[in-house]
Amino acid sequence: MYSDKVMDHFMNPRNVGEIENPDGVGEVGNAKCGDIMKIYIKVENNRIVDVKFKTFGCGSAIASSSMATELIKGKTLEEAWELTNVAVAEALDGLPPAKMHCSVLAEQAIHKAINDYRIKNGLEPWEDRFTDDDDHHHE
Amino acid sequence: MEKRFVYMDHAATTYTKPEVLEAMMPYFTEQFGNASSIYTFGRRSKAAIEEAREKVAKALNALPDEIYFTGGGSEADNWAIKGVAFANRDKGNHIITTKIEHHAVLHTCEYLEKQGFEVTYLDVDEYGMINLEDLKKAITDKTILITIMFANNEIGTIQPIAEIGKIARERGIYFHTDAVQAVGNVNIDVKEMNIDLLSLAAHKFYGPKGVGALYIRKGVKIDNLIHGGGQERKRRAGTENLPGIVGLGKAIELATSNIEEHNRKIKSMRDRLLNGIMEKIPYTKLNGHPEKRLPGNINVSFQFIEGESLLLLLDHYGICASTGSACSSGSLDPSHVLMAIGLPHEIAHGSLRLSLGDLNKEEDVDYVLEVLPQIVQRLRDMSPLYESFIKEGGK
Amino acid sequence: MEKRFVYMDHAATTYTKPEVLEAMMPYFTEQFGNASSIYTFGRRSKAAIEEAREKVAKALNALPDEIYFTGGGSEADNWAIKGVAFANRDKGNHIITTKIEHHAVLHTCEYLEKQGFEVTYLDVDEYGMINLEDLKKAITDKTILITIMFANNEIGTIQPIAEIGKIARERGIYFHTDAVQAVGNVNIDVKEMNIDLLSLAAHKFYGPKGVGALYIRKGVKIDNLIHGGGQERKRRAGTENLPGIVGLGKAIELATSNIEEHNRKIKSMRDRLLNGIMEKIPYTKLNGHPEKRLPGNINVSFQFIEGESLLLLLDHYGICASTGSACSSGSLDPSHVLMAIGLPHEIAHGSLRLSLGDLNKEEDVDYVLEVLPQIVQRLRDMSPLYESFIKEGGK
Ligand SMILES: Cc1ncc(COP(=O)(O)O)c(C=O)c1O
Ligand SMILES: Cc1ncc(COP(=O)(O)O)c(C=O)c1O
Ligand code: FES
Ligand code: FES
Repeated sequence: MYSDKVMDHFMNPRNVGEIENPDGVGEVGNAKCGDIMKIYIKVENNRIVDVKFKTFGCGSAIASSSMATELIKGKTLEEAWELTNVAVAEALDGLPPAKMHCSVLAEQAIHKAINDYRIKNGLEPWEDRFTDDDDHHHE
Repeated sequence: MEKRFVYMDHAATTYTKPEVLEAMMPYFTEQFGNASSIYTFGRRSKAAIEEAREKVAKALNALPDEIYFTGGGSEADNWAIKGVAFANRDKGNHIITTKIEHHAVLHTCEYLEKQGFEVTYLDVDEYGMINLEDLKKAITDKTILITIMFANNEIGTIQPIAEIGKIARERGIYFHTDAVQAVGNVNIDVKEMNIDLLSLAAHKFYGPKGVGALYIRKGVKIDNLIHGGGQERKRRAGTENLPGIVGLGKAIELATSNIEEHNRKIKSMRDRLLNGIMEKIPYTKLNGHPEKRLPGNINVSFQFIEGESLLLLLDHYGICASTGSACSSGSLDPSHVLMAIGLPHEIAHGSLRLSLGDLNKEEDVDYVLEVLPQIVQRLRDMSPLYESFIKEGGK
Repeated sequence: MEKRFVYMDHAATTYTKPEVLEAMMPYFTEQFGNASSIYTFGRRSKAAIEEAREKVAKALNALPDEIYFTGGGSEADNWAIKGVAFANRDKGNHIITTKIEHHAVLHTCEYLEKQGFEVTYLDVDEYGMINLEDLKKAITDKTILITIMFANNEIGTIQPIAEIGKIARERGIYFHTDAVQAVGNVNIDVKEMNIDLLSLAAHKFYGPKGVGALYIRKGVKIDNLIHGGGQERKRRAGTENLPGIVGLGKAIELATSNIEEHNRKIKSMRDRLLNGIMEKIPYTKLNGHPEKRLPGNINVSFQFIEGESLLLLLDHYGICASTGSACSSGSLDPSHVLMAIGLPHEIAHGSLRLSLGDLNKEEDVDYVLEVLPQIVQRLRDMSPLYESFIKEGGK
């Protein structure tokens, strides 16, 4: 069902936890549909110097959070914004079709955290490619 | 702590017991003759099938002539419901069932709705029990069939079958019960309970997969589901699954010969496990009826976590279990059973079913009691819901 | 002459080959996990099923995703025909089949007639062959399905399947073939032959009873027959018959890996037996096509005698065989197949089917050639028909 990479990131998730006084926080999903992802970022000189997550969800959701946080760590905000859910899934050696939406959460949570940072710093939020009702459709 | 293999998913399927497999073995390569053939070699196969039929009849207090072998529990459910519906259409088009049936019943009913039948799906209470008054009220003069499961596969709740049977019989309405989870766990007497049709599947009571049976009371009007040859007294076509049927017979004999003793053993392990879980893991809820439940069934919801990830971690520790979480089903919603007993989505998501059976030992209980609390805590530590809950001072 | 056990009823059912049974064994008591479960132990079962699916696909030149496991050949036939009929009712209500189909097809078609469908039952010639021009003429703009068997179970006649497939495809009509007797005896290529649906049953090619498969070409519109759980990609509900499916996979691999060699061997025994019978027993007629027939099939009619008594005497000598006599079927009429090829009742009554297969040795042929003529003579000596025939000077 899951690739070895997914299982590795599920069993040994990277960057689990919270950041005290984060520069940005993004939370997406809702408990009703079974998946919630929360991402905290620390930003210095437009660069993500630290990132942590908490996730309520399936193996794929947890692995996606872990992989996504790994992929944006050390990146500029612009680079992090470009990370797509497909790239997260690919980095995990693929996800089952019915589980692709879990990776969407990761992309959205990052976007939300970045926009949270931008708003806090008086900047225009960037436009997310997903609308709100997209955020938890299961296949 | 040494890693074990702990199978606690007996409600999904059981292993075929060695005694059962042994009984089946001669019928593959040696005594393989077609039971419909008239030569001695075929008649011996026939005799083996009839012996199995008698065993099934005895287990249910039915007549051998009222037992029909099928390709499994789902086929038996489909046959019972569609067969009665189509054969009695002239009498009415209304069927009563519950919201917590297995999909083999629910999806069959939904299919019949498309064919012009009307179906009432009875609500259940928080324990998964139907209300007999609701049932009576649902009956109309168009009602031709009541189909209510004996015991639920997810939460283990056992329905008041004899009372339902009485209501149905008094009103001249056919009563079918899906007893796939009940056989071997509950005493069943189709006569006393006024059951007209009953489905069962061998692989839930230590028999082989791919074989089941439908009990059809003498006189019940029912159409065939599988048309063709004259097997099963012209009611279910297809060359008989000889080893499977022999295995079913042997398995039901073993499973029903000693229900009390078996249940005592399973129940005592189950209760120790359940009590341990409730004690060691806070924010946990038992789903299903506290007493009227299958002896091996545990269904609990752990707040703040999701079931699929829980199963994956349990699997890592060698524990086989099941969940009603949506994330595991591939559909948008969690189990319809957990919804029907009124669980909020997020609680249903954190559900875990452990179903104990003959493969379990006391050591398995110890092991799960050691592993499970750690795993739940580990997932809670990752959960944003738990985080906010704690921040808000534990509610 | 020493008494032997001679099994010449392979068309009724075959034994499960030891290699096949061996492949199945781990899946009863050891690797018994539910294939739909997400834990490793379940996923291993799933993998075994998918491996079997690939083997079936390979044997037919289909895609694995086009193979659906069922509870046998009859279920596959019922599903194919009812499923296509109901799903395509908006396009038309006409079905074309033949008069010599197995009852699993015929009785399903008759059932559909009661549901408002119209069925054309094509005639066959004296060899049991359909006429392609008849088929073309029978097609109307309401025709949604052509269902014609690959090879006949009684007389062994093999139909021009590729030609039928071409006609159906050109007209956009679904083509189902009941290949229950053909698999392992004939090369099958569903793509090349333009077959849209194909039924098979493991117990006809040395696999276990109670398991079969339906090939459904990608894109074919078909309703479910057994509703319920999401197994078989949501098309056939029911906990998968894991050992059965593994056995089917192994059996089809063995049966199709060496069809030419296998057929040569079976056919040479069959031909020696048939020639011996024709030589030794006068007033005997071969039924079915002289060349286009299954390699192991012999169907002959002995004038002046009746088939059931013939079978009983053969049984006395340890020989398992079959007949199309009415006396054997428990119905008033002899086999519909023998009627369709134009046999008079009294000739049909004296029919004998010997179907050879992997259990047979050359010694079996010798034995039958020794026993059969005596038995036939014995019955003829008892027959008033034979008496008058002889009195009238042998015609
Ligand atoms: C041509 C044909 N079709 C269908 C069937 C039905 O298969 P089963 O008896 O396995 O259901 C048989 C065998 O009995 C057969 O010979
Ligand atoms: C209550 C109930 N009914 C029906 C079924 C269907 O049985 P099977 O999967 O053997 O077809 C099951 C098990 O899957 C069940 O638990
Ligand atoms: S979080 Fe529900 S499927 Fe991934
Ligand atoms: S002669 Fe007895 S059944 Fe035909």
